[in-house]
Amino acid sequence: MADYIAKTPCDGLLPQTIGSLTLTETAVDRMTSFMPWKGREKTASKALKAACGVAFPGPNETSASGDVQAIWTGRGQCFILGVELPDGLSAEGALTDQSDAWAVMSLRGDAAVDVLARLCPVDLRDAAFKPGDTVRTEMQHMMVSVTRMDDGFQIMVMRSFAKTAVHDLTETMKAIAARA
Amino acid sequence: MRINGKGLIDRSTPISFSFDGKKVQGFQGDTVASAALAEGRKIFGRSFKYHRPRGVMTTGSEEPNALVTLHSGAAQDPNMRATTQEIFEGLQVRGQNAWPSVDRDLMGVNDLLAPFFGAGFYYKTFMWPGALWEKLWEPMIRRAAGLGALSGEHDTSRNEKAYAFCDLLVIGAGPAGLMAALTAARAGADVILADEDARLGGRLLLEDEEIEGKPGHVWAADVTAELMGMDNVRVMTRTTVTGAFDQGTYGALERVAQHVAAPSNDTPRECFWRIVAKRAILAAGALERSVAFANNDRPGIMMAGAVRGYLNRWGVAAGQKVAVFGNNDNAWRTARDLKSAGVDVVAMIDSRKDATGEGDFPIITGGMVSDTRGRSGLREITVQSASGDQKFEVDCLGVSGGWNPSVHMMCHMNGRPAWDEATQSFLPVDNMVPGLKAVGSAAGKFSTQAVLEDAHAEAISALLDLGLTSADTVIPTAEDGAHNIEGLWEVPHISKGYKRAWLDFQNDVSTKDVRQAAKENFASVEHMKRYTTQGMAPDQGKNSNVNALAILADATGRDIPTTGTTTFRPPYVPVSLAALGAGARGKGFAPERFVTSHQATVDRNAPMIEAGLWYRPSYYPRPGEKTWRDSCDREVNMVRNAVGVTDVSTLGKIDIQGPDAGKFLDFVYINMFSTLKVGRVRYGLMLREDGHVMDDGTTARMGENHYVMTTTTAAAGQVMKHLEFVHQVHCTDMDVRMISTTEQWAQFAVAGPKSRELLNSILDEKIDNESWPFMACGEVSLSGVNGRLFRISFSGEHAYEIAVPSRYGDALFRDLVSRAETLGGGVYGMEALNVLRIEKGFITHAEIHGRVTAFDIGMGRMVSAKKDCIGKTASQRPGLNLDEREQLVGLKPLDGAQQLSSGAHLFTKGDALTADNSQGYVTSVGYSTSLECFLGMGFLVNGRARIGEQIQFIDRLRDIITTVEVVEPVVFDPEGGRARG
Amino acid sequence: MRFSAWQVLKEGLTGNKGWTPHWRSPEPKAEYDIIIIGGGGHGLSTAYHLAAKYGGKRIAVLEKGYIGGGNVGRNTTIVRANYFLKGNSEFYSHSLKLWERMEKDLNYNAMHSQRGILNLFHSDGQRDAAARRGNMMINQGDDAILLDRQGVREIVPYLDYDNIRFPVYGALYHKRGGTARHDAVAWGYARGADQRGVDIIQNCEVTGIDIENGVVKGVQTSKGPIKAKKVGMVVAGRSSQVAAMAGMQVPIESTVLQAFVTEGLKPVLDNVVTFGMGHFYISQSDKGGLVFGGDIDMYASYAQRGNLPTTEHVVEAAMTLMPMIGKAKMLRSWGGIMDMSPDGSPVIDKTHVEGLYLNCGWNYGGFKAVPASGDCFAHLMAKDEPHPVAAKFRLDRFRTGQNILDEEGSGSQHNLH
Amino acid sequence: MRIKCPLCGERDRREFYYQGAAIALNRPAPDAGDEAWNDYIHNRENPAGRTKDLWHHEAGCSAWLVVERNTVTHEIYGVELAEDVKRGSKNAD
Repeated sequence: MADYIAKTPCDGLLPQTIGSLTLTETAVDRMTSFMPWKGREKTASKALKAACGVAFPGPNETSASGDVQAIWTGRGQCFILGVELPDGLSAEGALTDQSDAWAVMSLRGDAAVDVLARLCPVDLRDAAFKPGDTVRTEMQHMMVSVTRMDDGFQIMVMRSFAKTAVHDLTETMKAIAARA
Repeated sequence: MRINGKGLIDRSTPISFSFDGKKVQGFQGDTVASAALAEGRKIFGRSFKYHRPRGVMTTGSEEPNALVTLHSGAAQDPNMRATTQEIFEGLQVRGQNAWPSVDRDLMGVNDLLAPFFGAGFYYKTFMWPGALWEKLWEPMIRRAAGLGALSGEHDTSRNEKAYAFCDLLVIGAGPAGLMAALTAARAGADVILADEDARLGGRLLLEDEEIEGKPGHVWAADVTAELMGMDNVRVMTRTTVTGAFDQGTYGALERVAQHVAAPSNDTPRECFWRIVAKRAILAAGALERSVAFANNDRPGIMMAGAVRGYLNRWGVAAGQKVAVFGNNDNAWRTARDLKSAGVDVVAMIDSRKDATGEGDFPIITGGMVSDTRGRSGLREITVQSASGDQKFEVDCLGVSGGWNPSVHMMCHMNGRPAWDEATQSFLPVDNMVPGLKAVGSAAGKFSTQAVLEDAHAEAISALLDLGLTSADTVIPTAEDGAHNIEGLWEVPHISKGYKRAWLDFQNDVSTKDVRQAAKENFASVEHMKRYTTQGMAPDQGKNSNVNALAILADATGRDIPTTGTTTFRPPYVPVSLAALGAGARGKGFAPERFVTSHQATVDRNAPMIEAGLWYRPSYYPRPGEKTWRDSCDREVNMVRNAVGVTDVSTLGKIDIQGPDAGKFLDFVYINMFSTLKVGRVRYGLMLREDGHVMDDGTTARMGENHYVMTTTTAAAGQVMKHLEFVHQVHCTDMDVRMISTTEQWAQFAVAGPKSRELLNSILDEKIDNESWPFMACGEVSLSGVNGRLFRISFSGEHAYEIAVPSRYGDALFRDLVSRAETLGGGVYGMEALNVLRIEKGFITHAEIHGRVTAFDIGMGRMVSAKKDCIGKTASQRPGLNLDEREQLVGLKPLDGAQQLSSGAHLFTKGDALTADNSQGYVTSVGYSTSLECFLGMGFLVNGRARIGEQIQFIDRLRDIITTVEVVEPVVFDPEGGRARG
Repeated sequence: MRFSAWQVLKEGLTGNKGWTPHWRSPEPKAEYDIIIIGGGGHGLSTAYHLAAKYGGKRIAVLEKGYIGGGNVGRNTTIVRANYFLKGNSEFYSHSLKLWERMEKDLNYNAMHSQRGILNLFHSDGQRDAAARRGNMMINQGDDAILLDRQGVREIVPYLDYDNIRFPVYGALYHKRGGTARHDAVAWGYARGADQRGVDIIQNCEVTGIDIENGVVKGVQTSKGPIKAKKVGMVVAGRSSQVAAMAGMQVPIESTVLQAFVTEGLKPVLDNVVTFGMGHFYISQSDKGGLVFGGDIDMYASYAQRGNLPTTEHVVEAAMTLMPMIGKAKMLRSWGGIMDMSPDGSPVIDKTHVEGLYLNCGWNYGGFKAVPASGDCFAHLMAKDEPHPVAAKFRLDRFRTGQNILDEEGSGSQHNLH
Repeated sequence: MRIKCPLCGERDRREFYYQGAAIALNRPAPDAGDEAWNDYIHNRENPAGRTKDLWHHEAGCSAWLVVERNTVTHEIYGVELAEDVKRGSKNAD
C-alpha cells in the first residue's frame, strides 16, 4: 500500500510578501458545488441552511456561518466551503466535489484593490464591492471568482492556472509596490 | 533666450541633458523643447518627404515638427514629442529622419526634386520595367520614408494596464476641466480628472491672465490642491485620454516613468487605463491653427499661442526680434506678452482691415505675411498690405489662423461636428458620444470667463444625470475678452518662382498638392486626404486638416460645410504598443495550464508540447536514446508488451446530473446515452448544428441520474459552452445540471497487457475481467483515497483510466510510473500515444478538423434514427452524403522502409499532379513498431470503396513521393481482442 | 493621359498644370445595359473587366458615397494565394496572376509588392496543416516553401525565439505574397473603367431594385430611376440591405474588423508575417507605418469602429511575437464592415431574379480578391455562366451542403470564423 | 462595450462570448424542410439597426443572454436571460 501525499494547488508558490502586500494560499479541505434542481431553488436554500447553516446566496453574494461559507459562483450555482454536505441534499440539487479543482488565495494589504484593478475588469471600489460581495469574472484571460473579505480579497482560479495566477498577481504586486 | 522673472520653472534645480550629443542646460519644469529653445536651437526635425528643416511649432502633444528619438539600445524610443517630454538628468535626445544630423541633413536634396514629387506622383510612375519596382524604386522610397527608427532589439520595458471606474470622467484640466471637476467633486461625485501634462492648469499655465484676482496658474494650483485632498477625486496627471468607446468606456495612457531618470525595474514605464464613467466631460481645449503662406514652415515660425506659452510657462523668448501674424484678437496677446517681457516686437500683423487691437509695437492691419527667408532659421518676412510689400528682419514669427476646438474624441463614434461661422471652427453637436459632453474651448467658448461658466453649467447637468445635487460652487471672475476672427486660410501668392505654402508640415503637403488633387478629381475630402496624404502623419491633421479642407473647398467651388470633414479615430495621441499590449510579452500572452504530473515529467527531461494552453510531454528520453523516434518506439513497444502510464487529465470532464441527464445527452450526441447501463462507458460523437463533427469522447454513467462526459483537450471549453447553450436555449424544460470537473480529477491512462496487474497492486479491492469488463466504470479506493476507474482504451490494449482528486495527482503519477517500470513498462508521451491510436484507426482533431461529417469518418450509421439531435437534420443534406466526399482511410506504403509525412496529397495512379486532380490528403502519420512500417490516416475521395487501391502519395514540399495502399483505418488488432482480454 | 515617368517629369517642369481628372464625374443616363451597385474595389474591378475584357458597353457604377470608401480603402493590404480547398485555391491563384499584371493593364502604380508572406506555425499539428496547404498551393501552380525554425529566423530574426508563449516551429513561406497600396487599386480600376467608357457615379445611393415578373428592370436611386438590363450587387458591407431590396435574405452577418497603423518608422519589417495562434498579421507600408490587424470584433456591427478588447488582444499578440515592436506607437485604428458568410468563403452567383447578380461574402479576405472577383463577376454577368475558377462560389451550397468551402474548418455556421 | 448581465450586472464585453442572431432560439422541427433549416442556420436578416442576438457570459455566470441592441450605434436596449425568453414565448422576436 502506498501513502499518497496530498499537495495543494499553490504548493511551492505561496506565501509571498511584496512591500505591504501579501498573497497566501487558503487550504481547502472540502468545497462542493451545489446546483438546485429545476424549480427547487427555495426549498434547496432551506435545506442547505438546515444542513450547514448557510442559505443559498443570491447573485454576487456570499453567506457564511461559522467556518462554513457559501459563495455564489454562477447561474444557479454556489460553492460550499468548509463542510462536508450530507448526501441527502442531493434530493434538492446536484452536488459535485470541487475540493481539488480550485486554487484559493488571499490577497491582503492597503493596495490590494489596486492590484486587482490591474487584472480584473470589474468595479471593485469600496462602495460597489463590500465585504461579503463576490464576482465571477476574468483575470488575464483566466476565469476567476473574487470575494471581498473584511481584510482583503479571496481569489479562486482553476487549479491548473495556479502558477500563472500567482505569477500575474505577484508581478502586479511588485509594480504597485514600486509606485508607492 | 531665458527672460528673467518669467516662467513656472524651478531655476534652483538645473538639469542637463544632451541633444544630438550636445549638452543642453535646462531647469526642473522644462521640456526638451523649452530647454533647447532657450539655448537657441532652431532646427528640431526634418520633414518626412523633402527633409526640410523644421523648428518647434507648438507646446503640446499635437506638435508636428519636433519629433525626436530618446535613449538608445533596447530603450530607444522614436517619434517622441520634444514639446511634452520632460527633461531629466542624463536624458539622451537625438534628432531623426536625417543624416548625419537634423542640422545638416544630406537628404535635404529631396527638396530640389519637389516639382516631380507632387501629390500622387508614385501612382503615375515606377511601372516600367516591372521588376525594378521591388528591387530599386520601392526600397529607395522605403529608406527615405519613415521618421524615427526602432532599435530592432526586444523591448524590455515593464508596462501595465488597469481598469478604473467613476461617476464622472473629466478629460483635460485646464480652466474648464478644473472648474467641472471642482463642481462635481464638491457635490460628492466620484471624479476622475485626467490631464496629459505633469501639472494641472492647461492654457492657464501658458497665459498671463488672472482668475479671482490671482494669476491663473495660482488659481489652478489652489484648485488642484483642493481636489487632491478629496477622497472622491482621483487626479491622473501625465495621462492622456486616447479614445471613447461604447457604454462609457474610455482608453487613457498614463506616462508613469518616462520623466524619471532611473526608475526601478519594477516601475511601469506606461500604464494603459480603461476607464468606465457614467458621465464624461471633454475639456480638452482648442488647438491653434496656422495660415498657409509661402515658406511658412521655416524654423522660427511657430503658433502665436506657443510663442507666448514658452514665454509665460518656461520664461523662454523664442526669438529676439519677433513678429506676430494673425486673423483674430487672440493673436495680439502674444505681441503684448512679449512686449511687456521686454522682447522686441517687430510688428503685429493682422489680416483684418478693421482690427482694433492696441499695443506699444508697430501694427499693420489688413496685412499678410506672404513670404519668408532663412534656410536654417527664419531671417526675414515679407508683409503685403495696402501700402505695398514690406520686409522685416525677424528670427521668430508667431502665427495664428484661429483655434480649432479639440473635438477629436467627440468624433470617435463617427459623429461629425458642425461648422460655426462665428468662431470659424468645427464645433461638437449633441449626442456624438453618449454621455460625453464637450465644454469650454472644446465647445467653442474662447474667453476664460465663458469657459468657466460653461464648465460649471455642464458639470451641474452631469450631476443631475448622476442623481446628485450640486453644492454651492461660485464661478470665479476671469478674463472675458472678445474673440473676433475673420477666416484666413491662404495668403495669395504674389512672388514669382516655385514656392510652397505648407499645410501638413509632417507629410509635406502644400496647398499646391490639394489643388492638384482637386484638379485630378480627388474632390471628396477623403479622396484628397488619401491622394495627398494630408492629415495622415503623426499629428493626424490636428494642425492642418481644417486649413486643407478650406483650400479644397475653395479649389472645388464649395463652402466648408458642404465639403465636409474626415473622421478622427482613436487614439487621440499615439500609444506605444508596449503599453497597449502590456503583460503579453514572453509567456504572458496566454495563461499556462499545468497538470499535477508536470514536475515529475520535467524531472524526467521530457520535452513539452502545447495543447490547448496545457503542457503535455512529447516523449520521455532514456539514456542512450539518440532521437525522439528511439524513445517513441520504445514507449509504443512498452505499451504493446507490458504497461504504460500517461497523464490524460487535460481531457475535458463534465459532470452531468439530473433526472433528464440521459435525455439531454441523447440530444447532444448522435448516439443513445439514456440506454447506457449504470457502471458503463460509451463512445459518443457530437455534431455542430451545421451537421459536421464538433467533438468526440467517452461518457460514463456513474449513477442513474449521473453521467461524466469526457471531451478532447482542445474542445473542452467549446463543448462546455455548447452544452450550456443547448440546455439554456433548446432544452429549458429539462432538469439537468452540469459543471466542469476537469480540474478536480487527476486522471492517468494505464495501458498494456500488464495494466490490470499494475492496478491491482494499488487498488484496495482487486479487480478482474468480470468485475471490470471492457467499457466498465465505477468508484474505487486506493490506499483510502477515493478514485474512479474507467476501463477504456485509446491504444487498443487492455487499458484503464484511473482518476483521483488532484491533490493526489503528483503522488499517484509517480507511484504508477515506478510500478510500471518494475513490470517492464513505464511512462509514455504524446508521440507514442499518437502512434498507438493511428495503428488502431482512432481519430483526433487531426481528423475531425471541422470539415468532416460522421459519414466521412465512417460513423454515419451511429446517427440514431430514434431521436433528434443537434446537427442531425443538417447532416442529412444531400451534399454531405455523397460517395465522392473525401472519406477516412488508412494508408500503408508499398515500400516498407518509406517514410510518410502528414500534409501530403493523394492522387490516383497515373494522374497529373494538379490541384484539380487531388484526391485527398493525409492527416496523421506514425511509425508502427508492430508492423515495422509507417502508417498514415487521411481522407480520400470515395475512400471506403477504394480499399486495396494503390495511389500516389505526394508531398512536394518535403519531397516525399511514393505509392501507398489504401487500407482500413484500423490496421492493428482489427478484431479488438486485446482491449477486451 | 498616359502615366509615365516622362509625364511626371514634363509636368514637374511645367508647374504640374496639365494633370487631368483620373475619372469623370458624369450625371447618370436614363438607361444602361449593366449597372453595378457599389463603387468599391470589387465593383470597380467588375466594371473594368466588363468593359475591357467582355465587351460590355453602356455600363454604370453607382456609389452611395465616394468610390473606394469601403473596405478597399481600409484594410491591411495583404495579397496572397495560399488556399487549401478546391474552389478557393484556383480562384485566388487566378487573382494573384491578375495582380501581377494589374499595373501594366491599368497604367497605374498600385505599389503591388511581392515581399513574401510567412504564415507561422506553432505545433506539429499546425505544421501538418501548413504542409497540406502548401502542397495544394504547389499543385495549383503557385509557390510555397515549408521553413523550419532556423529558416524563419534567417528571414525574420526579430521574433522572440526564446521565450514566446507559442514557440515558432516554422512557417509556410509564400514568396509571391505581399502587399499593395489599397486606395490605388480602387483608383486604378476606376480610371481604367472610366477610360473605357464606364460612368462612375458617386453620391448616388440605390434605394430600390425594380423587378417585373421576376426580371430586373433597373434601380431607383437618390438621383432618380435608372433603367438597366442587368444589375450586379457588389456591396460587401451592405449586402443584406441591398439584397433585401430584391426580396432576398442572404447568408451574411456583418461584423467589424479593426486594423491599425503606427507612426512612420525606418524600414524594420520587410515581409508580411502572420501569427495564427495570436490572430495577428503585420507588414510595413512604404511610408514606414507598421500596418497590422487581428481577428474580427466578434459581434454583428455596422459601426465601422471597434472596441478595446480586440485592439488589446491584437497588440498583445504583437508583443509576444515580436517584442521589438514595443516602442512603436499606434497612430490610428479603424474598422471595416465584414460581409461574413457561414463558411468563410464568398458568393458569386445569379439570383432568383433574372438579370440580377450577387457578389458578396468576402469575409475578411476581400482585398486580395479584387481583380479576380471583378473578372469572374464580369464573366458571369456577361455570359450568364460562372467563370471556371469561381464555379464553386454558389449561393445554394449552404442549402444543399455540397461544396461548402470552410477553409479554416471552424464550421459552416455564422460567427465561427 | 458593456453589457448588463441580468445576474451579474454591467460587465465589460471581454467577459462575453458572442454567438450571433437570436434566431438560434427558434430551432425548426426536424422535418421542417430544407428551406426552414437553411434559413435557421444560414440566412440572416442582419439589420443595420435594432437587432437581438445571443451572448454567453462565459467568464461570468455562464448564462446565455438575449441582448437587444443597435448594430450601428452599439446602443444596448435590454438584456434578458435566454432561458426566460425561451420560456416566455415560442418566438424570440
